[in-house]
Amino acid sequence: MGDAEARSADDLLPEPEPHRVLGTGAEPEPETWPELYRHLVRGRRYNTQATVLTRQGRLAVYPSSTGQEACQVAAALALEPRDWLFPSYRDTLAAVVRGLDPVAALGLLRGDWHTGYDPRALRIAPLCTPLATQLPHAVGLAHAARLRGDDVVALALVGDGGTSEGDFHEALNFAAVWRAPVVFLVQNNGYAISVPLAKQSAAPSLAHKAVGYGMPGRLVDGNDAPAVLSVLRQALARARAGGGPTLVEALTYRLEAHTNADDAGRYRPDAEVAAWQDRDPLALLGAELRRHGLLTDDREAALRAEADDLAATLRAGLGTEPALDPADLFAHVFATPTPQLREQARRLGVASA
Amino acid sequence: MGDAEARSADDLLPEPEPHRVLGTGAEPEPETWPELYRHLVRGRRYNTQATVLTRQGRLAVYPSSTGQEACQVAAALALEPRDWLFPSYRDTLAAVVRGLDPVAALGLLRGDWHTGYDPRALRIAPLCTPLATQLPHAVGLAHAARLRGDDVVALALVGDGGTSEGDFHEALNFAAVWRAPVVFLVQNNGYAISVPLAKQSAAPSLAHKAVGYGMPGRLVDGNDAPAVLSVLRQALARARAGGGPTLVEALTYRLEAHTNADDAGRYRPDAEVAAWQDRDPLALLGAELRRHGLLTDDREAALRAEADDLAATLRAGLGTEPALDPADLFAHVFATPTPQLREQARRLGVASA
Amino acid sequence: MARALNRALRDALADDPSVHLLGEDIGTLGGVFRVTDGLAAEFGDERCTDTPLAEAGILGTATGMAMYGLRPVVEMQFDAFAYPAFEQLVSHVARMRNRTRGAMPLPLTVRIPYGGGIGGVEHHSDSSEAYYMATPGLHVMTPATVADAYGLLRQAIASDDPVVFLEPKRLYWAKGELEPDVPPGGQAVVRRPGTSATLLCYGPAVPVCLAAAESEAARERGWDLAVVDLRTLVPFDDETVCAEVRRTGRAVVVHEAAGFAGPGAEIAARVTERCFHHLAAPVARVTGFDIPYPPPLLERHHLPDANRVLAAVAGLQWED
Amino acid sequence: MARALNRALRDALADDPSVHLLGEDIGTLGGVFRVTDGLAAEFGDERCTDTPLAEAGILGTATGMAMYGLRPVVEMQFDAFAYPAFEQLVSHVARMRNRTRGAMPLPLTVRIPYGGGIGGVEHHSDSSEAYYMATPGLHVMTPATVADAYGLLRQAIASDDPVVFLEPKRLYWAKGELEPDVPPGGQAVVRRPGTSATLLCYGPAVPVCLAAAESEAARERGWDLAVVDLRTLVPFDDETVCAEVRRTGRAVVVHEAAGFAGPGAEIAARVTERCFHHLAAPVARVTGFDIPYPPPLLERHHLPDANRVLAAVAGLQWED
Ligand SMILES: Cc1ncc(C[n+]2csc(CCOP(=O)(O)OP(=O)(O)O)c2C)c(N)n1
Ligand SMILES: Cc1ncc(C[n+]2csc(CCOP(=O)(O)OP(=O)(O)O)c2C)c(N)n1
Ligand SMILES: [Mg+2]
Ligand SMILES: [Mg+2]
Repeated sequence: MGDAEARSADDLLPEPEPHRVLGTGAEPEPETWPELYRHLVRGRRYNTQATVLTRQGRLAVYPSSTGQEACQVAAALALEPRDWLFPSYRDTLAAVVRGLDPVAALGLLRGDWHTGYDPRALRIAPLCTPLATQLPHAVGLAHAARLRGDDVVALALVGDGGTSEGDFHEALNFAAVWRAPVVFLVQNNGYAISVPLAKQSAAPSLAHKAVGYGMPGRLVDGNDAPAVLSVLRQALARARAGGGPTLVEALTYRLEAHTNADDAGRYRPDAEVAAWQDRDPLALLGAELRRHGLLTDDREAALRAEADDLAATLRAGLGTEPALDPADLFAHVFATPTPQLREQARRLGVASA
Repeated sequence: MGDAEARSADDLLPEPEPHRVLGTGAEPEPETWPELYRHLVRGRRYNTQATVLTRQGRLAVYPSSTGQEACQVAAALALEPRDWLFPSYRDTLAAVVRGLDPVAALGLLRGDWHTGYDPRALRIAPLCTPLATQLPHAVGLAHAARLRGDDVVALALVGDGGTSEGDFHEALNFAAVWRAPVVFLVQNNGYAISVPLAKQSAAPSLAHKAVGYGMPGRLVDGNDAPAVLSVLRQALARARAGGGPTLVEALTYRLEAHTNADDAGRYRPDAEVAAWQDRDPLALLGAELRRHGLLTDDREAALRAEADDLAATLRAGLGTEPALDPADLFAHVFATPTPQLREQARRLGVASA
Repeated sequence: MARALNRALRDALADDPSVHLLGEDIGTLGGVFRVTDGLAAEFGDERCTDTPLAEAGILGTATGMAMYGLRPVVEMQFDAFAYPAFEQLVSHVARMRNRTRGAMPLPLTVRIPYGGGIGGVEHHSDSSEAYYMATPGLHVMTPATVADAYGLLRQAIASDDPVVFLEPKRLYWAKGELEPDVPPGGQAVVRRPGTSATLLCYGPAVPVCLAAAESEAARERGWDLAVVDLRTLVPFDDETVCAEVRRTGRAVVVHEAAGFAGPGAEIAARVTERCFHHLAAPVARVTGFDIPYPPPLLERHHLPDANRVLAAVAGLQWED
Repeated sequence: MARALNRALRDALADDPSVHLLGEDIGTLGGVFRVTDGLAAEFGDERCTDTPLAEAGILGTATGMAMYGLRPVVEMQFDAFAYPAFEQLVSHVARMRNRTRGAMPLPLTVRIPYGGGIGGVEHHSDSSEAYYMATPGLHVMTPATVADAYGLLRQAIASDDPVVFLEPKRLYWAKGELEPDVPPGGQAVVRRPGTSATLLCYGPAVPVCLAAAESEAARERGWDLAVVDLRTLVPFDDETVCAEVRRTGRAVVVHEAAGFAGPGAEIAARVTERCFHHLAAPVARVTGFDIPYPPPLLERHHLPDANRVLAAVAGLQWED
């Protein structure tokens, strides 16, 4: 716009049908598909275990990504170690797949700290609760990296509901104007808590929003892990090469309730859930792997065992009360505690922050 | 989306070239074009006079719409009396063309009240300073009217810079989801104060943003008054008929500085201004009217005289100090003044609010 | 209390066709706290509307609806999720009447579940009342009893001015009697008379103060503590509050919000201005600390409890 | 003062390559108050960037830049136009360090021209400091002199914590000397010693208080008024302030912001808590009224002036 490079809408519009790999006759990739599957199995187990732990009061709450594991896993695996992941509150799993300690990843939801892990260690921004607010952070970080000359791309996750927030708009616009190396992945699971997509947007697809920012929109089957991985890798490569941001919409479904505190039966029919259960990302990839001889019963059993180990780690890590110190209230509010905070800590009878 | 009616992007994308009427050989409309021209002439005079009054200290500030009169006039004339206009801080003229007293319209900019006129009298929302914040108001009002069963459409004005705000996004999304009878007119004058469009958006056009909400986008030559009027009338008719909102982008130019306090020479070349002066909306329509014998020298002189009368009214109305009463500080903060406000008024030594 | 609020909304919808509810998940789901349970079913989607997920959009469109003459009641899902709507609230909702010389009043209620004590994770437990108190043009109400939940919410919806209606989350499950009539907003109520010192509180701190006043420890010390429930932070009931403080000569303000520049600052300052020579000791403040609201496992150390209230009472220079 | 701020930004950009300026119209135009004049030309668009027009986007992307290790300095064009960024400020900027156990500090400065007295139309004259003071995790600074404009802004940018840096609009044209060293933030400064009563103020109210203290009227009454410039609202310098108030036994807080739940409430409350028995009269407040900031032609009646300050001093119960 006023810019010789301005692309026409045709180049920016998403594909009419979601991109798919599984079931299309595409050649399997032995380097990636089994690894994807491994993480899907572990991821499902992680989700299930975490939900069980909420029932035991070990977690304050758990927003499960059961059913969305293909997006979670692909998002984590698509990135290079030097890249950055910006997860939302539902994306604990993506952080774990990226390498975050499975127990440390649950600080927020356990309730002993507001995340607490070091974002710089693995380049995972804090799990973000206020919807869409993490998107401008991703843009700013990616922009900063580019200003510094670093080969770093940011991938930011957001839900379908989150696309309605002003921050979504502002982030995408900044990204496009700055040509920041950032990719936005909308996990469209059809609901924002109880609110269905039809009450959230009247657009042909959420990926169509890309056009209004001058970036390409991509639509992908979010339960097809190889498809999500490949679309994200393309978008990340594009960003890395200086091509600017991409908006990717992945169509998926949250098989569990919004969180353990939610009653999904109030707002969606069982039949709908059942239909999506038939498109379980684990089953889809598992079947294809088996068809190509890349998954055997033994391998499956080994993966389940590995996943059980992960679950046991979770149980063990969360089985004991976390070490709590009221002095922590006053820690890290500022670089140096103010006289007022020191006084308050004293009043509470705890060591000064 | 999930909606049988969801339209494809093709139906929503704006025309590739801005819609034009003047110079296309279109038949003149004797009912409307001369009236448009009359208001253009009056409007230009209004703008010029108001700017002069800032120099004399009679107005605190005046953001002139000189050069954008075609949009201002068409916006006002496209509406039925029962409809609502939502102007931004630059759209005093549109309010005046709609019938607001030319002096009362300047309350905000004169500085004796924060607008002060009764919005319900002529269905003109208060001139809105925080950018894009008036857009959700227009959506809500249009939605309310529809809920009440009233045949009322709202037209909301915003600048190119304003489209970057989150409120723009949220308003358009609500409008589309609710199918509210509202039309958004972006007066794209190429700058947000000093910031050119290329730093504001990388989209093929601002009208392309419509697609992402599932509403049609229209692109129009904003200096071609009949074109703006016709595009707006179509969009308003569509909204009135239950077809939902439309986003209209009008390409225009602010010939003066941002306000009298601004120095436009700092950020745009004279040649650019001169090029747009050649596309002056008054000259464009005037020439076409003359070509068709719809404008004579006598008529032109009569119009100028009428415009001078308007200017004289302004000078007279703003020539005297406005009646000011410190007690007004406490007026209309609440329906009934709180005890605290009564006490404060007393302390200031003024009659209780 | 959630049920009383539900009832208030139901009755308001039934009594006045211009009342419309807007919010996230308030329709089919009935709200995450079930305050709007059943209302969409009874009054339809257009009276109780699930909006897109955008708080500025919700408050902004509600403002437009109020400009047309409706009486919107907006639900913000949690305190911290009202912040995206801050500009609409401060720059428009609070100013529309003033801006238009009274021609366009803005009868709009913003319901905000606020405060902690329910084990909420980050951003789910803020006490944001200081922001609203500091914004001229807004009424700020917050009930502490079931009766007030019903009564004040009805008053808020009936008000021709915008009201920020703060619902103490941890009292949602509190029980009590509905009463048809409660004192009007702007009036504080003495929940417990007392002669030794006056506890000034509102919302979630009221039960805490009552517990302190009724405690064994208070009795042992011989303290007969008055408890004043402010009910409405704007406008503030100077009369009742000052009368009570003058009576006892000692006062403690209690709230969950951070102390620094919190609501208690204003309360302490204005009470002192008005009752200076009746005070045996400076007005004390028992508040949340000046920190981001802590994670759920630590919140009990942050929240004022009866012990901290009593410690503050003990500090009121009784030796003089 | 605008020039001192410009100089501070220039020197910060020159000294530290991680400093980046972001805002609306701060590049080519040099800002609507010309505070960034010439900086884009000298340091390039990438160090002094004209952003799209979206305040949450500006502060949100700046937050991301700070997360990567840069030191962004954001300009909000006017006080009221910082409100769209409120959620980013409160929910992220103020909490990032805390959230990450100190692993991710957020060295970010938000410059906000604030206050009235310049004939600004609606939304151009808000005094919004109460909002920022009530948000734990933010430092809040506001200079009243040219030297502090330079010195405090340099300190703000060098701080490893986020700073809301409030620039008094009507002092932009004030003249004074640059000084290389000013006292650190968090420290109040006695601008005028005095023995009769202490005026506590900051930003635009400092010249007002000095004028009151130096006035004929004060001299006639025999008042020797101390003037304390707070300079930093968070953290608050209890020590200096209380020492001064104890010395005189009488205090008046002066600011432009609305009084109710305004900054003066906290100041009066904490001074009273700490100096109660030294006070001959309650701490008085001279503030803007509890109204939306008035239109320019009425603002002079709203803004505290020397007369109102002196009237408050007169009310400090001298008869006792
Ligand atoms: C700004 C903000 N508003 C409201 C909420 C409360 N909330 C938490 S999750 C949620 C729904 C999110 O839906 P979506 O974006 O589709 O993500 P999903 O939960 O489906 O992963 C809501 C409304 C919030 N976290 N942040
Ligand atoms: C929320 C908000 N941010 C910033 C401003 C300050 N401001 C006033 S006008 C303006 C530029 C507006 O540009 P545009 O939307 O293109 O409208 P135009 O002035 O060109 O008519 C800015 C930044 C404002 N009024 N509101
Ligand atoms: Mg969703
Ligand atoms: Mg413009």
